[in-house]
Amino acid sequence: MAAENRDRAGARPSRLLPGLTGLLRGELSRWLGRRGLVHFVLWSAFVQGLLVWNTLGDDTNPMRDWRGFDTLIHLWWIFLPLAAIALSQNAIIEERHNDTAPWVLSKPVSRSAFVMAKILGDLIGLFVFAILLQGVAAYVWLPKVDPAQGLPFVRPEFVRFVAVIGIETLILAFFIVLSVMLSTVFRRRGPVAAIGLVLWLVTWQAPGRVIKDFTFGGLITGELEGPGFKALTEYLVFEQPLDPVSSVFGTAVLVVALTAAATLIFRREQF
Amino acid sequence: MSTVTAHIEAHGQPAIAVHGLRKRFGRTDVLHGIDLEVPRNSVFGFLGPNGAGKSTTMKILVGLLRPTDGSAAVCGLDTVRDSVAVRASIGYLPQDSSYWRHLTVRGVLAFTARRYLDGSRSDLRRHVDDTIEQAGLSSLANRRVAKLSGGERQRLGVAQAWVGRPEVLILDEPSAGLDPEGRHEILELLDRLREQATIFFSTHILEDVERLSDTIAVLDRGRIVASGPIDTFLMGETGQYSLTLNGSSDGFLAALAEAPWVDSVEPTAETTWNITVTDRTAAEHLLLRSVVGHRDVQVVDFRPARRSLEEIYLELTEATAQAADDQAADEQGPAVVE
Amino acid sequence: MPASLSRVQSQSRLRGIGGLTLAEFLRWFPWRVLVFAASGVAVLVFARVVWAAEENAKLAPLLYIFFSLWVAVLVLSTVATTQGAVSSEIEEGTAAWLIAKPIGRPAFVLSKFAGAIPAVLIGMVGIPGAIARVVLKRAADNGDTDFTAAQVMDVIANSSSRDEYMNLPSMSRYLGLLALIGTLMLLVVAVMILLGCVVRAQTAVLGLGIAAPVGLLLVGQLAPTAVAELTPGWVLTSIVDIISDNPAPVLAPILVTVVWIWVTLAGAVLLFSRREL
Amino acid sequence: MAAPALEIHDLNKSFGRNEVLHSIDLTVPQGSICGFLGPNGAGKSTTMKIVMGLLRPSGGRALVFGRDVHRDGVGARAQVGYLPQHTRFHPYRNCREVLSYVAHLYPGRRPASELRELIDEKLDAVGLADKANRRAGALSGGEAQRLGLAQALIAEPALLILDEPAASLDPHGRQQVLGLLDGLRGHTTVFYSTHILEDVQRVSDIVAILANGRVAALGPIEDLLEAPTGGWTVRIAGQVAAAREHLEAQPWVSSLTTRVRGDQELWTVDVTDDGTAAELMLPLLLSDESCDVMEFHRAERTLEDAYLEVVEASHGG
Repeated sequence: MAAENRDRAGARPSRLLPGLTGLLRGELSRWLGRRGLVHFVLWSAFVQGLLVWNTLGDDTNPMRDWRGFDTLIHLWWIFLPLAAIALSQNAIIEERHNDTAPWVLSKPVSRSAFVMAKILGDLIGLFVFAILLQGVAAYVWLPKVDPAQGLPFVRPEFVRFVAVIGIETLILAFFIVLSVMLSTVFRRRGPVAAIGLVLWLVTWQAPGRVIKDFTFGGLITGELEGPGFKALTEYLVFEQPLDPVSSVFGTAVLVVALTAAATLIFRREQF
Repeated sequence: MSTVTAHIEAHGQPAIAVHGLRKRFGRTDVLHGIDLEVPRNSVFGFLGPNGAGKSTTMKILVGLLRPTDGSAAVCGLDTVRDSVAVRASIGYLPQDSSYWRHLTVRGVLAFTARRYLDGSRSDLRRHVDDTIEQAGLSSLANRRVAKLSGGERQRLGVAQAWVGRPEVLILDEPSAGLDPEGRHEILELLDRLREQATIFFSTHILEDVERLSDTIAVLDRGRIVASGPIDTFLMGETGQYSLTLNGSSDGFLAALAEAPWVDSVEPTAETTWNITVTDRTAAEHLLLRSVVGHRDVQVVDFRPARRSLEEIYLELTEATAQAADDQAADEQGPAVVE
Repeated sequence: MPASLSRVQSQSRLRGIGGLTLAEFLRWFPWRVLVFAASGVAVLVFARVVWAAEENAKLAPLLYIFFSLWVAVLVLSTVATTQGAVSSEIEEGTAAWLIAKPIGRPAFVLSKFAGAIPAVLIGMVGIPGAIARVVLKRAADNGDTDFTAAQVMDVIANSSSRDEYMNLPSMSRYLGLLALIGTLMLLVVAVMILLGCVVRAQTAVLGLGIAAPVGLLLVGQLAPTAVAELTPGWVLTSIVDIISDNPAPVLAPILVTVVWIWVTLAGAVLLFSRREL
Repeated sequence: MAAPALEIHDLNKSFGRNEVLHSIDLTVPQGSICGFLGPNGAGKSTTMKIVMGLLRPSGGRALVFGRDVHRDGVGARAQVGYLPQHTRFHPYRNCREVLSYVAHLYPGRRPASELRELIDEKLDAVGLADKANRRAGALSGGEAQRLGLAQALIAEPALLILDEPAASLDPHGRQQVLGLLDGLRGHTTVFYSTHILEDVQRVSDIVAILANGRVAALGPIEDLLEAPTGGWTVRIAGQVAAAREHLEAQPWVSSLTTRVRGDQELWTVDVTDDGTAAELMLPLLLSDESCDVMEFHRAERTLEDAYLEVVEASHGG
């Protein structure tokens, strides 16, 4: 056993983010249990349920103005950030409150790996249950039904659909990373959730060119009143070019910057 | 003389009376109907292995958990029906105590005191300051709870249990995690309180129990396996004493062996003898006096041959563990046949 | 125990509610209240920026943008702030500390609500509401850039709009609007307290907390009127109607919601008194 | 030859203006069991946390098998199993899952079957075999402590750093843990803190005493226990007040401390002249017919006495 000990002691941890695989494995195992089941049921109910209701609804349906894939984009925009905030605000704060953070960090794992595992765990879980499963299901069934009123839905180009899924994932990533970053700054859940939620609200009516052209604000906002997710809807449903493309890059840059900030701040924390 | 009966006669109801108390979490039985009586103004040590149900019992007494069956009463009041009144006469220290982190030590105590006591603002403030000083917290009075170390927090824990001047103190491991100095301080503090309150405390440090308690009970796997005044545990039924002498002692020992209250005198080492007596009261009064009467001998060491509480404790809990295993084996037997 | 002190005698299940309420109140004052008041003003500024960007001369859109956004911000940030009111006290063990004292369990739950009332009414709704009144009035008066004390008094005292097509609500209507918003916020606080007594996981407390007002909105809009008017969704409908310059009742929806608040709190009290700590 | 398991040089730590550690030096050779003692707040946990990379040192450095814990934290921690003072685990995992989770955080892969065996072995070693599937959130304090020990052992590290491994354990559990540590002697270095001095006396090779942020004593345990104390212990029952006054009045009695034990009193009598005390004290007490002496002997020196002396001396210095 002594010899074995020495062997294992000699095994160098990987250079990049040591411990990430183990930590991520732990995060993802939560999604395989009850949490995954709850999310599967809730997302199916909310997204598919509202899609069905909207599609088959008649004149009294207040959401009758929305079209099929337009609705999908709208529902994603409403629920993805909310879920991301509700879930990720807790990710680090929970470990801090339960005193499990210092315990995990006393293992041969880097602090950055700890933060990245939180981000990736929530991102992968929500991507699978909220975006991928729901998107694919809608992609398959929506074009096959006759709505109660209006024209039948046309199946969008596959590439465009994949691109939209990518962009939704990016927006999801933004809210996850934002919440994680805020939770490295604040000790309490209140401010973390509040700032994320207010930001989400405000982007509904994003003013100013900078916000419109260089953040996802440009992709999801439209007119002041009524649903108007112009850019993404026009791109997906009406096959217009994506405008502005800079919004996508801007959001990606924000995600990277917030991730960097989160890891840097967390690296300085003492337990 | 039974101090327990004397106390009950003198003070009416016992401080704590528990009858047939059961507690079940899901499918696990944690307490299998325990009976317990804590006389007033006694210091009662509550022992038992981890997971035996000590904390559960205490939490039921302070109304944090509901009993599944049976009843518990504090100062004659039922812990479920008269929960608020019961808690008004209890000061409780939980195992992992936590307080509002934004309060200072004085803040916690002032808030707690006002839950129990009425009086003018200045009287209450003076009372809180007294308690702070008694608990040795003077230098920490304005420190925030979040910044206290484990030992300081524990002292605050005892102080907040005592600040309402309750009749009964229920302390779940009051000396856990304390350094030897801190433990001494807490034990001394409790020792001073014994005149004014009934103290019911659990611990794993048997030395503390030996130092402090009058009465003990041992809980194991949800059953009381032993209870009674601590002396009967430590001395056993027959009195045995160990005596070490200096000088020529043969003549004296021969005389001693003849005394009517002496059963036997046996050497255990070169100058040490083990003396078994039949009448402890007589021995306590006469044994040493009979030595001092002899000019040639000098007592170097005299003490009752007590067993350590640890020995007794381990025996008790091991015996029940064995019984439980046997029982489990019995229960499995028929199941296999079926 | 010094002779000058006596034991508290009450054995009521509300014993201790005074001290607990004061402690709750001090959690809100002053910092949280200031942050809420400041965020109300920030929403106002934001709404004006959006309004200006749209080059819209009418006041109606400003009213609509500000109030819809403000109510949403208030609801969500209150949900975020109060998510731990009960649940984190249970999680951290401070609830066990309190309940081991001679404090009635109902007192613990109700103090959470009572302590929040002044903060909600003054800090969340009152102060930003008053400031908004001044700013909206200025927007309605179109063009004045500086304030005088006399002007502010005039705005507060004078209830009618001078500009016919801007439709700033009359003072009484405006106060009614604020009362509706205040009632809604108190309901949110009560619901969060209830959730804290039921749900263990923090994520679920927040998630359900967010879902509850969204559900209310849907009920208010989709359910048949007769049903909707039995729910707190009526308050939301009234708020929307007032800021859209439609006639709407004020008192009735508030009364209905107050009943719901009591039902919610009663549920919380009941659940918490059965909770093992 | 090999680097010491743990080496601490001139380590400082301040929190704001509060200096917790004043340049600590400490070396724990490979294969030894070192008990780390000191009052609450002396800086024991702080020292351990710095070694585990949870706190940044204000000055100086710490090395684990020659690896700097600050510069190569991950490399250093890969050699260490650590039990924090207040162990809490993710409440949603059961014992087995907690151990598997921790095992995967260490470098080096094990086949699944081998890992399962290892987990069973460790659960058994700490006495949790029958609670393997219980959720960590439902463990009692002592059980959590055992799981904490198992997770520190799971990667079979060359150095164990344990912050109060026996706190909140019952006497059985403490014996079990001490037996476990004893069994590691030789191939695993153990550095552990505790307040239960008896335990240290039973299993340590070396003792380090930290007081006021300084190492007040370091060395083999026997060295600490040498000097005798000068007092006597008397347990007395009956009407004792007069006897006490009488004794206190004697010129050879320097101090008398009293502790009440039920209807008896326990005195510690410090004397200036031991011979006179041995000769005169007992006859003097017994001359009073209204009280009985239940116990009479020299006060014994324990590690506790030695410890208290060292700590007090450091307060004075």
